[in-house]
Amino acid sequence: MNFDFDSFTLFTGIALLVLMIPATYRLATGPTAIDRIVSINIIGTKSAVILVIIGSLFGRVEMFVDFALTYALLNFIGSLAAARYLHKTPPARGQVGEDE
Amino acid sequence: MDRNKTKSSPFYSWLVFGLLMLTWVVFSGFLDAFHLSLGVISCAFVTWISADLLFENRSDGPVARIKQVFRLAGYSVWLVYQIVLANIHLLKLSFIGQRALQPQIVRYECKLKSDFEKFLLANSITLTPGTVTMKIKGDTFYIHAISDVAAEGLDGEMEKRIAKCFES
Amino acid sequence: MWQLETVLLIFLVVAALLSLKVKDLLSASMIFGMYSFVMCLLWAAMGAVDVAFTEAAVGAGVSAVFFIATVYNTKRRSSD
Amino acid sequence: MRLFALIAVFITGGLLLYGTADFPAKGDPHSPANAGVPGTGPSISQYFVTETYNDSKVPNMVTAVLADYRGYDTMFETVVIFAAGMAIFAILRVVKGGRNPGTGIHHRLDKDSSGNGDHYDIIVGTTCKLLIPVIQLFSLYVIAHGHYSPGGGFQGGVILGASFILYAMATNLKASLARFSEQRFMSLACIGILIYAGFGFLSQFLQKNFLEYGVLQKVLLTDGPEMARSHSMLGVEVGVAFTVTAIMFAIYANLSSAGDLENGKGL
Amino acid sequence: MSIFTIIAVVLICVGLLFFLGAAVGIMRFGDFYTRMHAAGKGDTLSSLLVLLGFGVYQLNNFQSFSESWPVLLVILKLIAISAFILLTSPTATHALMDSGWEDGIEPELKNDKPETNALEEDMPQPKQKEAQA
Repeated sequence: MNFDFDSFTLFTGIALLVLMIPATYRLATGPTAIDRIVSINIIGTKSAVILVIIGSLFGRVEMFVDFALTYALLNFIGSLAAARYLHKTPPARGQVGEDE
Repeated sequence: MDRNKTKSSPFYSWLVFGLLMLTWVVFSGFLDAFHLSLGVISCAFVTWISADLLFENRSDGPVARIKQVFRLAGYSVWLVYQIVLANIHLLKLSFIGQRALQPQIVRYECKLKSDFEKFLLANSITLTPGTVTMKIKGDTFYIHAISDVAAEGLDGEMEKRIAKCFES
Repeated sequence: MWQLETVLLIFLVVAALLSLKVKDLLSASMIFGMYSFVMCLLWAAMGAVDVAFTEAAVGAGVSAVFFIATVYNTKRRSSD
Repeated sequence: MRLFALIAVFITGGLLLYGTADFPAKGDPHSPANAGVPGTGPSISQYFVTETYNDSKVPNMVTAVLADYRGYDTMFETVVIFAAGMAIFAILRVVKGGRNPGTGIHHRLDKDSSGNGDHYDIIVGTTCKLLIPVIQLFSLYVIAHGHYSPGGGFQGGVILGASFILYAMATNLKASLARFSEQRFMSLACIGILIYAGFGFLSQFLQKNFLEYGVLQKVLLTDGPEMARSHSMLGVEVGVAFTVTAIMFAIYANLSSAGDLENGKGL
Repeated sequence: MSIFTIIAVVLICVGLLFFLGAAVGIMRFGDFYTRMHAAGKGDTLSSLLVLLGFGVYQLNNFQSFSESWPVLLVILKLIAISAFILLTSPTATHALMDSGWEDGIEPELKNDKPETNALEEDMPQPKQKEAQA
C-alpha cells in the first residue's frame, strides 16, 4: 500500500484551516466583543498546530517548532489583556461592543 | 509576589537553576562548551530576575518535593483520562444532544489551603466534562455546569486526589 | 503547498475586510490579531522563516496588548 | 467620499496586481536577483549563499546579512525603535508637578477595578508565575541561537518584553515597576544602542572600517577573523535585544497608565 | 508504511475529529457561557493529539541516541507545546468567563431547578449599566 504522508499532512492543514471557519464566523458576527476574543484564542491555538504542519511539509520540523512554541507561550497574553480590559471598564451592553 | 516576603533559601535557588538548565538543554540541543556556557549565563540571569515566582511555598524539604512530583505525575495521568472523557462528552453534545443542555451555576466549597492547590483544582474542573470554573472568591468556587449530570459529578473526588498529592 | 497558500490568502482578505468593517475598536484590534496570525502562517508557508518569527512574536505578544491599552485610554467606538 | 476612497483603492490594487505580472516566479534561479546580470560577475544572492559560511562561520544567512553585511541598516533600525519609545515617552509621560493627577481619563475608568481581584490573584497569577520564567528563558534561547535557527535580537527582545508585560498584567503596574523600574529600562535602552555602536567604534579604533568585525579577533581572543565576526554578531544581537526589551516595556507602561507611572494601575 | 506512521495517522485523525466537535460547538451553541465550554475543552486535547501525532511520525527517523538526538529534541519540544497549551487554555477560559460576567452578559439558566439557580444570588452580580456621559 502506497501511503504518502506529505499529502496527508497537507490535507490535515487544509482541514484545520477549514475548521477555522466557525471561529471566523464568530469573529465576524459577534454578538459581543468577548465572543471575538474567544475565537481569537482558538485561532491562535490552531495557528500553532498549522505551523508544525507547515514545518513537516518542508521537512524542517525542528525549525518551525520554535514558532509554535512562541505561539503557545504568547497567545495567552492577548486574551488576558482583553479580559483585563473588560474587567476594568464598565459594562458595555447596549452602548458599544455590538455592531449595528 | 514581592521579594522580601519569601525568604530565599539556597536549595530553592539551585532547584530553579537546575530546572531552567534542563529546559535550556531541551530548547537548545547543543551540548558543546560554548552553548552550555551561554545556557549557564541565561539560566543565572533568569534565576536572578524571577526565581521568586516559582515555588510559592518554600518550607518543604527535598524529600517531600520528590514525593509530590511522583504523586502529581499519577494525578496527571488520571487528569488526561478525564480530559478524554470531556472531549467525547463535548462531541456528543455538539452533534446530537443540544436540546439536553441544562446550564446552571453551582457553588462549590473547597477546603484546600494553598493557592497552587486551588489553581490545580480550578483548572482540573475546567478540563473535566461539563464544568467550567467561573469565579473564585476565597474558598468558594462558582462553577458553570452544562447539565445535571455534570453538576452532580462535582462530588469532591478531585479535591481528595489533589489534597492527597500535597499531604506530607 | 499552493492549496494551503490559497486558503490562507482567502482568510487574509476576509480578516482585513472584517477589521475594517466593525466599529467596536476592541473587536477590530482582535480581528487584526487574526490578520497577523494568518500573515505569519503565510510567511512561513513561503519559507521566509525569520520574517514569520518576527510576525509571530510581535503579533501574538505585544501588538494586541498595545492596541488594547490604547483603546483603554481613549474611547471604544469608532466614529466612522 | 467613501466611494472615492473605494475607487482609489481598487485602482491602486489593480495597478499593483498588474505590476506583479512582470515579476519572476518565486524561487526562479534565472531571475536577475538570483543569477546576476550577465557580464557583471555573480549576483549578491549567490555571494551570500556560497560565501557566508566561509566568511563568518554562521549557518543562518539571514542573521549574517542583518548583523554583519548590512550592519548599518540594523543599527539604525534599532535607533528607530529607540526613537519610537522616546516619542511615546515624550507625548504621554506625566512628570511630577505637571498635569494634575486624578483628572486623566484612566482614573475615570479605573474607579471600579478594586473588587473581584481574587480570581486574578489565584488562577491567572499562578499560571503567569509558572509561565514567566519559561518565556524569559525561551527568549534568551532565541537571542543566543540566532546563528543557527531563525530568531535573533529583535524577536528575542520582543518575547522578553512580553514576559514583563505579562507580569504587569498578572499583578499590577506598580509591582512590575518594582522589578524593572523606569530608570532601569530607560538606561537599558540606551545601553543596548551603545553596545551596538561600541562594536562599530571598537573596530574603527583598530584601524578598520566601522562595524567590520573581523579585526576584533585581537580583543575577543578568537582563532581567526571568522569566529570574531560570529561572536561579534552575538554581541550585537544582545545589544538589539536590550533596546527592544526596554522599549517594549516602556511603551506598554506609558500607554496603559496614560503616562502616569506613579499612580496608574496599568491594564 | 511503518508502525509509527500508522499511529501518527490515527492520532491526527482523532485530533481532527475533536477539532470538528469544538468547531461545531462554537458555531451552534446559543449562549456565550456554553460556547466557552466548547472553546475551553475542545482545543486542548485535539491540539495535543495532533502535535503528538507529528511527534510520533518523527520517530521514523530515529536510529540511535547518539545520532538521532535532534529527533528526540523535536519530540520533547512538541510535548512542551502541548503542556503549555494545557496550562494556558483553561486559564484563558477562566479569565474570559469572569470578564464576560463582569461585562454583564446574562447566562441562559435552566428555570425548572430552583435549588441550583438560587445559588446564583450568592454570586457577585454583574455591574449595573452606567449611563455614560
